[in-house]
Amino acid sequence: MDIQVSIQPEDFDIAELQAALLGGGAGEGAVATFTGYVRGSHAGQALEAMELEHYPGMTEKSITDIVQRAAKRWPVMSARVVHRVGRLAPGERIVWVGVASAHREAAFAACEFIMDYLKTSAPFWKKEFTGSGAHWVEERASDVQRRNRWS
Amino acid sequence: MDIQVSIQPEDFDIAELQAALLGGGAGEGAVATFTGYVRGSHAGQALEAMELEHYPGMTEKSITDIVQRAAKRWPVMSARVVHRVGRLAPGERIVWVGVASAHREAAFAACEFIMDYLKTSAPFWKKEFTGSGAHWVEERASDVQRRNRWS
Amino acid sequence: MAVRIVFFASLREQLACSSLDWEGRSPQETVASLREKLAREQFPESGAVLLADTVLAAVNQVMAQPEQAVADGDEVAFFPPVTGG
Amino acid sequence: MAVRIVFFASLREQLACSSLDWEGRSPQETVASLREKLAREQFPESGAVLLADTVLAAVNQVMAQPEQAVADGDEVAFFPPVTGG
Repeated sequence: MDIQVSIQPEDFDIAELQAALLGGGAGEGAVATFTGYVRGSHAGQALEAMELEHYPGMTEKSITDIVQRAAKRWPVMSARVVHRVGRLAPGERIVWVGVASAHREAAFAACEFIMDYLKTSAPFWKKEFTGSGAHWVEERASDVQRRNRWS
Repeated sequence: MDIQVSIQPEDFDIAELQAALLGGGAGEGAVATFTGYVRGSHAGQALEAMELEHYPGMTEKSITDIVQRAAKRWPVMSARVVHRVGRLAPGERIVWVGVASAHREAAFAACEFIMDYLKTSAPFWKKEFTGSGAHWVEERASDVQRRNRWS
Repeated sequence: MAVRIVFFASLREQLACSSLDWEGRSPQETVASLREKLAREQFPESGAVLLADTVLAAVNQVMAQPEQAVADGDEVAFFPPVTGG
Repeated sequence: MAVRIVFFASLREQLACSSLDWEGRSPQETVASLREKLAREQFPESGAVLLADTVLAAVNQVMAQPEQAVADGDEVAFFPPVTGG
């Protein structure tokens, strides 16, 4: 199992990330990916920017742990997670998760599992800037529900 | 809903396909994708090549129909499917499905639904070439089971 | 009635035929009746493969059940289970 | 005992503090007892936010329950529910 986790302010190249998932042995028949973007509005208000804070060290560790748990449940061949921090504008990429496996069932399930736990267990915090000021994003109850369906 | 379906012998650029999914309005917060590759072996035998046959016209129609059904079940903003035909070598891309939505739940579910129906309902046939000759790939019972869980 | 018939994949190979224009005397056919006539009349040697339980059919490029009616000018396809993706 | 304390996001803003080195007299602390002492002694004005039900804690960068023991040299973090992805 090849796991790579990167927390970075810079944007990323999804074609390059996906190519890096494949070992070259042509054993991987399936790659499932997820990309999260900054939406242009929140609760009807236009968003000017978003700021992402994280807990350096713990964030990397907790995501690696989530990916390892996914790899125990499904036959994953490799997985990569990239999550940006710092100030982001609407339309910018925030997160990318890619999972390679022999078959699509494992690739889809592991990718979704990683996203569900990342949303609820990895120490990131979003602050939104709108015309009427800045506010911290609140936890979505539906995210917690989605995570709990795996346990 | 923006739907595009392409059946082609040529390879494709996943970064370009994903960029084309996004309308520029920054309403899409989530993109789920699936890429299928030619595996290097089948039932323990090394694969030399694969040939993909399709039913021109019906294939495009049936995939468009599958995507429209997905868009009725989940709030999908855009979806693209590219499927290659002709002769492919191990490690080459066969299929790409990308779905953009406001939230990840819909993007993941629609992407998986499209793949499950594509596997069992779109008129494609795979022929594998190994050292001991050529044979047509048989339907996987697990693919039919996976499709049936949506109905 | 005139019907355009197409075959794909292993069925195309086994029947050694990609397509044919079929002329029927009866004004009424179904996918099932057409399939039986084709197997018996057009492919007396290899026709058994066309009657296998797993064979699927489409009328005018839409999946069809055995009891579906076939009309003059239709395109009727027969093929094995699909294996794309 | 000496403990490194870190705060994140809204909690960091409300307490106007990113991190502090805390020196305790008691040889035994838990996440819960540490949290109460911090709120009372270090942040007598703004400390209530630290006691909110939703506040999460980590010890040495691993999520921790209130009853978890805190040892000399540990890094203890307090933060609101996470909202990444």
